[in-house]
Amino acid sequence: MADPVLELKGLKKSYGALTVTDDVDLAVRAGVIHAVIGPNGAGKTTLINQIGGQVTPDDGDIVLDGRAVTAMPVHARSHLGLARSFQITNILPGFSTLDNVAVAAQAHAGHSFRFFRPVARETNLRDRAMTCLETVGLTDRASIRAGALSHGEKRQLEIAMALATDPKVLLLDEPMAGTTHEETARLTETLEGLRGRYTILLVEHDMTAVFALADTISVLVYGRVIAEGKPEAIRADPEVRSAYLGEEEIL
Amino acid sequence: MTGTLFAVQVLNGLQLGVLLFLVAAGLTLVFGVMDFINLAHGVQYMLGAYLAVTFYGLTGNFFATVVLALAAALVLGLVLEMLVFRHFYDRDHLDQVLATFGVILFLNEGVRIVWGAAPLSYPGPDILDGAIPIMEGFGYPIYRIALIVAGLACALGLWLVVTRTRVGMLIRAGAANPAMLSALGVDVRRLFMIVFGFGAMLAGFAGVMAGPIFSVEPGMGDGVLILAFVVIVIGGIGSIRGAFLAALLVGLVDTLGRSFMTDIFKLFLEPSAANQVGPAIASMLIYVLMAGVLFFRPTGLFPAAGRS
Amino acid sequence: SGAAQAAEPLKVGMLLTLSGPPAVLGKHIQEGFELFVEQNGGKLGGRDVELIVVDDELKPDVALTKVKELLDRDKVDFVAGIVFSNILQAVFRPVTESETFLIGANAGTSTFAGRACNKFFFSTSWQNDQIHEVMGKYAQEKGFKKVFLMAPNYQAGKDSINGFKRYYEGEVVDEVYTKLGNLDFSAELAKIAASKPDALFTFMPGGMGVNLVRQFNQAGLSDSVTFLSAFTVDGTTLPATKDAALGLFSSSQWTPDLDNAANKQFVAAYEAKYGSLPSLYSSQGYDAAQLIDSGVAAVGGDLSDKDAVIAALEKADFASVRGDFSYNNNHFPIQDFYLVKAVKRDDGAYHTTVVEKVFDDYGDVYAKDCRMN
Amino acid sequence: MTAPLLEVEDLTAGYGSVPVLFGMTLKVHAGEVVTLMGRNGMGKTTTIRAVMGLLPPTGGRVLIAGQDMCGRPAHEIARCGLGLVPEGRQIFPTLTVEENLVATAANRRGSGAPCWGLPEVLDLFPRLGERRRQMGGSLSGGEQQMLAVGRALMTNPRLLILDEATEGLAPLIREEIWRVLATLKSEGQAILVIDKNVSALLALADRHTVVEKGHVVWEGDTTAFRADGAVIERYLHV
Amino acid sequence: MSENLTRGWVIAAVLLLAFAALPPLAEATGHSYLTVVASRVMIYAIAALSLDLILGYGAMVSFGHAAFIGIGAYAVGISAEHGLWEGTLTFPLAMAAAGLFALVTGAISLRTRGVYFIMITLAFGQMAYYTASSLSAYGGDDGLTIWGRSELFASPLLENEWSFYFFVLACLSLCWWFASRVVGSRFGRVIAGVRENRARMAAIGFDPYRHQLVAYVISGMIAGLAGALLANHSEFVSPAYMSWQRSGDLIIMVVLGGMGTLYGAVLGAVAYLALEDVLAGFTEHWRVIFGPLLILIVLYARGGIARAFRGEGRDG
Ligand SMILES: Nc1ncnc2c1ncn2[C@@H]1O[C@H](COP(=O)(O)OP(=O)(O)OP(=O)(O)O)[C@@H](O)[C@H]1O
Ligand SMILES: Nc1ncnc2c1ncn2[C@@H]1O[C@H](COP(=O)(O)OP(=O)(O)OP(=O)(O)O)[C@@H](O)[C@H]1O
Ligand SMILES: [Mg+2]
Ligand SMILES: [Mg+2]
Repeated sequence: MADPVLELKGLKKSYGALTVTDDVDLAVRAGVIHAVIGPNGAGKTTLINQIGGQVTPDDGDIVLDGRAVTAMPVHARSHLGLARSFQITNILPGFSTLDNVAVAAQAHAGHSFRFFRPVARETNLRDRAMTCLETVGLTDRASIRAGALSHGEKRQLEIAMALATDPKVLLLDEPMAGTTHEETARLTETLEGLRGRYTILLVEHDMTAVFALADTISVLVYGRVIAEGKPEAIRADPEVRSAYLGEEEIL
Repeated sequence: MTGTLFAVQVLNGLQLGVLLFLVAAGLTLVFGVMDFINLAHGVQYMLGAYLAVTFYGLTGNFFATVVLALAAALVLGLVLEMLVFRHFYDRDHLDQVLATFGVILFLNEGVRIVWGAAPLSYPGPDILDGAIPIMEGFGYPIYRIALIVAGLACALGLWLVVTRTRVGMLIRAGAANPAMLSALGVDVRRLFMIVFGFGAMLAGFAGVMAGPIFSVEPGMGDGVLILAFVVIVIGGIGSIRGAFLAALLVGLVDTLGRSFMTDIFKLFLEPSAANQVGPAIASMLIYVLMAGVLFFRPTGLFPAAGRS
Repeated sequence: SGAAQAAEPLKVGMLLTLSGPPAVLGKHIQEGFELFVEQNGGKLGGRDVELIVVDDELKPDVALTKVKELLDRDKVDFVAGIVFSNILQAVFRPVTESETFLIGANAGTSTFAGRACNKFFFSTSWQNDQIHEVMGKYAQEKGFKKVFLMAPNYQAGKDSINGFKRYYEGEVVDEVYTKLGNLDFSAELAKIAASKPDALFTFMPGGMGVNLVRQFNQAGLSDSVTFLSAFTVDGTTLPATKDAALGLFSSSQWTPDLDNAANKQFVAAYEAKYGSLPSLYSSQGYDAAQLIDSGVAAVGGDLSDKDAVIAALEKADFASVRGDFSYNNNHFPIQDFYLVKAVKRDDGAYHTTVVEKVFDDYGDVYAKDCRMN
Repeated sequence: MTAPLLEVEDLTAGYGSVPVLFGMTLKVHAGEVVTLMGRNGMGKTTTIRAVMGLLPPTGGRVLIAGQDMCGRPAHEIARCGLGLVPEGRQIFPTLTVEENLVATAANRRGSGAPCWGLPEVLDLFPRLGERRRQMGGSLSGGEQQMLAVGRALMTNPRLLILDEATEGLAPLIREEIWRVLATLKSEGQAILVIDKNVSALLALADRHTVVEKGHVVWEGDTTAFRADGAVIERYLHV
Repeated sequence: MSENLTRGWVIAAVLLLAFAALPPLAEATGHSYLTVVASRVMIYAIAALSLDLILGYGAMVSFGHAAFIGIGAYAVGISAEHGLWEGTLTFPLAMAAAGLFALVTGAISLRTRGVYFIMITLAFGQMAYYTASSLSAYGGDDGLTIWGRSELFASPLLENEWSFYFFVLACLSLCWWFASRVVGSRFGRVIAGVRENRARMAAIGFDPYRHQLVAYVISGMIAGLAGALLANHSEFVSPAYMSWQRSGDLIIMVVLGGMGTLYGAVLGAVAYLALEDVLAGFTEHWRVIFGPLLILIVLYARGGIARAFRGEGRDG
C-alpha cells in the first residue's frame, strides 16, 4: 500500500466548550479519492480549514508528503501542492472569470515580484486558465466579471481555481452544492478523470456523487471519525445510516 | 504627596475617558454598529454646542437649553440624513468619507458665517456650580460629575439598546446585509434614518454638555472626531463595551502621559532635553497606544463578535 | 511713470488665517485694517486701495502659493497681515526677495527680528518675546517666589517661556508643555495645585486659552494662584470666558480704554461698525493700514523708489492707537508694554484695562543681531 | 375565484445594462406548491430577486394577492406575506442564532393559522438550539442553511420562497425538510421552490415551471412533467 | 482591460501635453504665476498617484500618507541645513527615508485591515507629525526655510522656475509610467487580487502580506519623491506637510478623481486644487460651496471624475 500523502495525527480543535475536531487521525493515500461525510456541523469544513491553514489546530499534526505543515502559513502549503475549494463561495468578484483562474495559475508559475512585464501578455497563464475553465464548463463565461456569475457558475469557478494551481492534493468542500443535476454529473465525470493524477479529499452531501467517486469514506460525527472504509461498508453501517444517511435512496 | 497627585490624575484620566465616550457615543452607533463612516460626527457635536449657545441666549436656562438644543440637533440631523446620508448607505466607505467630508466643510464654514469666528460659551446650570475640594486649593467641579453621570448613562443605555433590544438586532442586521433585512420585511431606510437621527442627537448632546467647559468655536469638532475614531478603533468596531473601555484607557493614558511623561524623562535626561522629548511623546501617546493595541490585536481590544 | 502709477489703485494683499479655530485672529486684523481704509475714504497714502484678502488656511505651503499669486498675478505693492509665525516663516523669503513690502500685523518671530531681518519687512505688532518679558518682569518685581510655567508644545510656546525667564529669576516649580489644541486641562490644573506656586504664567492662545481660563476658574484655583498670561485673556477670548476671566492678568501693548485720541476714535468707530469692542489684533491691523498710509503718502504715492519708501516707513509717521510708536533698527516697534487685566464694562462688555506700565519705549533683544541691508 | 397569491406577468429585469429576464410568467395560487427549474445561470434566482423587489424590474407586472407590487420596495413586498430563504443563506453574521430568528419574526399569515415561533423552529432544527448563542457567521454551512429556513418560517409567510434551501444539508436533514414542506403544504401553505433535487420536487409540487434563458419554456403538473421526457432531456439534462 | 489601458494612455498623454504646454501659454497670457501653481499641482498629483497605487489597486487606505511627503521634504530640508544641496543625492535620500519609514510602519500596519488600517496609518502619520514638530533644531513647529533649491550635478538648474517646472513634469511622467507598468504586471495583479479577496489569494499560494508591504514601500518612496519636490517648490518645510488633514486631502483627491485608474488620481489632484483655488477667489466662505459640490460629485459622478471618461455608472 502506498504511503499516505496527507496524514492527520491526533488533530484537535475547540471553540470554547465546543470540540469541533476531536482527536482525528486520517490518512489519505496518494491518488485516491477519499470522501469525508457527516452531519451538518460535524466538523468537516473545520478539518479542511486546518489542513489548508485557514484555522490553526489546538493540538496534533498535519503531515503533507512527509513534511509537517501544521504551523505553516496558508500560502506556503499551497506551494507544497495543496489546493482547495471553499464551501462558501470564495472568489475574486471584481476579476473576470478567466483572470480568477489565471491568477491561480500565476501563483504556481514562478514568482510574482515582476513589476514591468504586462501580465496580460503571458499567454501560458491564459492558456492554462482556459483549459481549467473548459474542464468545469465555463469557457463561454470567461470574460464575465466573476461577481456577476450565477451561484452555480461560481461554484464551478471554485473548482477551476483549485485545479489551476496544479496541485498534488485537492481539498474539495462540497463542490457539488449549488450546481444543478447536470453539472453535478459533469463534475463527477471530471473528478473521475482526475483519479490517479491527484489525491482528492472530498467533502460532500450529495451521496450519489460520493458513492460514485470515493475509494474510501470517513464518517465524521461531532468531530470524531466514527467509521472508515469502503463505500459499500459505509452504506451498510447502521450507525452511519442513523447518524447521517437516513433512508434516502442512493442511486 | 505624589501619591495624592497620582490618585487625582487617575481620577482625571477616568473622567476624561467618560467624557471621550460621551463624545464618541453617537459615532459608536452610526459608525461602529451601523457601519457608516460619518466624518460629520464632529461637526454635529459642534452644532450641538452652537445651538446651545443660541438657546441659552434666548432662555437663559441650562435645562431648557439642553431640551431645545437636542430637539434642534435631531431635526438638523434628520434634514442632513435626508439630503445627504441616505444616499450613501449602500456606497462604499470611501464615498461616505468624501460626502461627509463635504458636510464638514459646509457646516464648519456655515457656523462661522452664522455665529462668527470668535469662541463663544455659556455657563452650566447654577445648581451644578461649585467644586468639591479634593486637594488643597484645588476642587473637582460638580458639573464634571454631572458629565460623568451623563456619560455613564449614555454608555449603559446604548449598550442595552444595541445588545438587548430588537431594534439593536435590526441595526446590526441592517449593517451587515440591508438587502436581506428588507426582504424580511424591515424598512431599512426608516430604520437607518432613526438610528442616524439618534446618533445626531447623541453628538449634539455631547456638544451641549461640553459647552460649559470647552470653548465653542468653529472647527471644535475636528480634533474630537479623530479622538472618537481612535476610541472606537481601539475598542473594536461595533462593540459598545469596547468603546467604553477604550475611552477610559485613552483618557487614562493621555492624562497620565501629560502629567508624568516629562518627569519620567527627567530621571535620565537633562531637564531641557526632557522638556523636548517628554511633551512630544505625551502628545503622540494615544497614537502610540492605538498602534500598539492594533499591533497585538489587529481588530481592537473587544471586537464585536461575528465581525471580521 | 511715477505719476501714472500714482493714478492706479494701490494693491494690498492681505494674507490671513481665516479658517479653522484661529480664524478669529485673522478676522480681527482684517476688520481693523478695513476700518482705517474706510475712514480714509477708501484710500491709503492718497491712492485708491484695492484690497485682496486671501486665506492661508494655516497651511504654510498654501500660504506660499497664495502669496506667489499675490506677487506674480496681482502684482501687489504690499503684503500685509500674517497671523502665525510658521506662515511668516514660509512666505518671508519670496515676498522680501521680490522686493515687495511686507507688513506683519501679528507674527513676530525672533529670526526676522534678529539675524534674518530684512528691510522690506515691517512689524506693527511686537517681537514675540516682549509680551512674555512683560510678565517675567512683573513677576520678578512683584516678588513671586514660585512660578509654574505652561505653554503649548510648539515653537511660540517655547519662545514664550524663554521670554518670561529672561526677567524672572525666582524658582520655576515646573514647566509644562501641552499638546497643541488641548481641550481638557484637569491634569495640568491638578499638577499646578499640587506644586502650590504663587503664580501661573501661561501662553494659551485662542480656544485653548478659553478652556484653560474657565477650567482654572471652575477648579477654584483663582483664589490661591495668580494668573499671569500672554495672548490668553484678550479681546478674542473674553466674549467666551466672560466672568471666568475677570481679574486675570495679561500683557499687552494696547487696551481698548488706552487713553489717547487716536485710540478713542478708533474704538468708537470700530464698535459702531462691527458692534463689538476691537481686540489687540484689530488694533494691529488698524496700525498696519496707518503705517502703509503714512509711507505711501510720504513718497507722494510713487513707490518706484523703494529705498525712499523704506525710509518713509521707518519714520512711522502716524498716530498709533497704542500711543508711543517708533521703529527700531530691525523694523520692529519700540513701544510701551502694560500689565492688563480683564474687566467688565457697565454695559456688560468685557475688555482688558491697564493695571500698570511695565516697560516704557521698549525694544526687543534681537535687534542687536540685525544687520539691515 | 380569488386572485392568485403571486402572479408574475411578462417580467423583465437585468443587471446593469445586461438583461437577464425576458418576460417571465409565473403563478402561485394559495395552497399551491410550484417549482422553478432550469440549469445554472438561467435566471431562477433573478426572478425571485425581481419579485421580492431586491432587483428593480424593467418591465412587466408582479401581483401579490391581486395587488400590483411591481417596483415597490422589498420590505413592502415582504409584508404582503412573502418569506424568502435566499440563495447563499445570507444570514446575519453579527447576530446570534437566536437573534437571527427573532429579529424579523412576524405573523404575516393573517390570524388563526398555526404560527412558527422560536420553539417550533428549534424543534425542527435541534442543532440550532444547541448553537443558540453562537454568532451566525461562525455556523457551519449546513447550520446556516437551517437558520435561513428557520428565519423565513418565523415570518409566518403566506408564500414561502425557497431558493436552493437544501444546499449543503446532510441527507437526513434534507429528508426532514422535504417532510416539513409536505406537512406545510397539507396545512395549506403556498410554496415556491427552487432545488436541484428533482425527484423530491416531483413528489412535493403541484406544478413545475422550467426556465431557460430568462423565460418560461415549459409549464405543467407532475404527471405532465414525468410524461414529457423531451423537456427533461432538453432543459434539465437529467 | 486592454481597452482600459489604452484609455489610460490617451488620457495620460493629453494631460501631460497640457502640462507641457502650460508654461509658455501662461507666459504669453501674462499669467506666469500659473507655472508655480501648476508645479504644486503636479507634485500633489505624484503624491496622489502613489496613494492610488495602494488605495485604488490594493484597497490599502493610507491615512498617514502625508508623512511620506513630509519625510521626503525634511530629508531635503535637513540635508540643505547641513550643506548638502546635491539633488542627485538628496532625492534618492528622500525616497529612501520615506521608503524606510514605509517599510517599518507598513510591516506593523499591514497586520490590520479596513478601518483599522486607516487608523493605524493615521497613528503613524501623527507620530511623524509630532516628531517633526518637536525638532527644535530644524524649526520645530515653525518649519524650516531652505535658502535655495537643490542642485543637479552641481548646477543651479532648478532655481529657474521653468526648468523646475519641467523637472517636476518629468518626475510625474516617470512615476506615472512606472505605476502604470506596475499595475499591469504580475505584481499588480496580485495586489489587486488581495484587494478582492485576501483569503482566497493566500489559498491559491500568494503571501498577501509580503506583496502588500512591497507595494506600500513603493508607494511611500514615490510620495517621498513628491515631498522632496515640494520642499524645493516651497523652499520651506514644515510639520504641517504631515498633518492628518493633508493625508485626508490626498485620499479625497484620489477618490474624487476615481480610484484605481492612475489618471483619476492626477485628475483628482488637478480638480481638487484648482477648485479650491478658483472658489477661494470668489468668496472667503468658499467652503460652503465646495462642501456641497463635493457631495454632489460623489453622488452623481459615481466612481469619481475618471468614471465620467468612461461614461458608465458603477454597479452593485
Ligand atoms: N450580480 C449580478 N450581476 C450581473 N449579472 C448577474 C448577477 N447575478 C446573476 N447574474 C447573471 O444573471 C444570469 C442569471 O443568474 P441567476 O442567478 O438568476 O441564475 P440561476 O438560474 O439562479 O442559476 P443558479 O442555478 O446557478 O443559481 C446569469 O447569467 C448571471 O451571470
Ligand atoms: N468560529 C467558531 N466559533 C464557534 N463555533 C464554531 C466556529 N466555527 C465553527 N464552529 C462550529 O463548529 C462546528 C463544525 O463546523 P464545520 O463548519 O466544520 O461543520 P461541517 O461539518 O463543515 O458542517 P456542514 O456540513 O454544515 O458544512 C459547527 O457546529 C459550528 O457551529
Ligand atoms: Mg462545511
Ligand atoms: Mg440561483
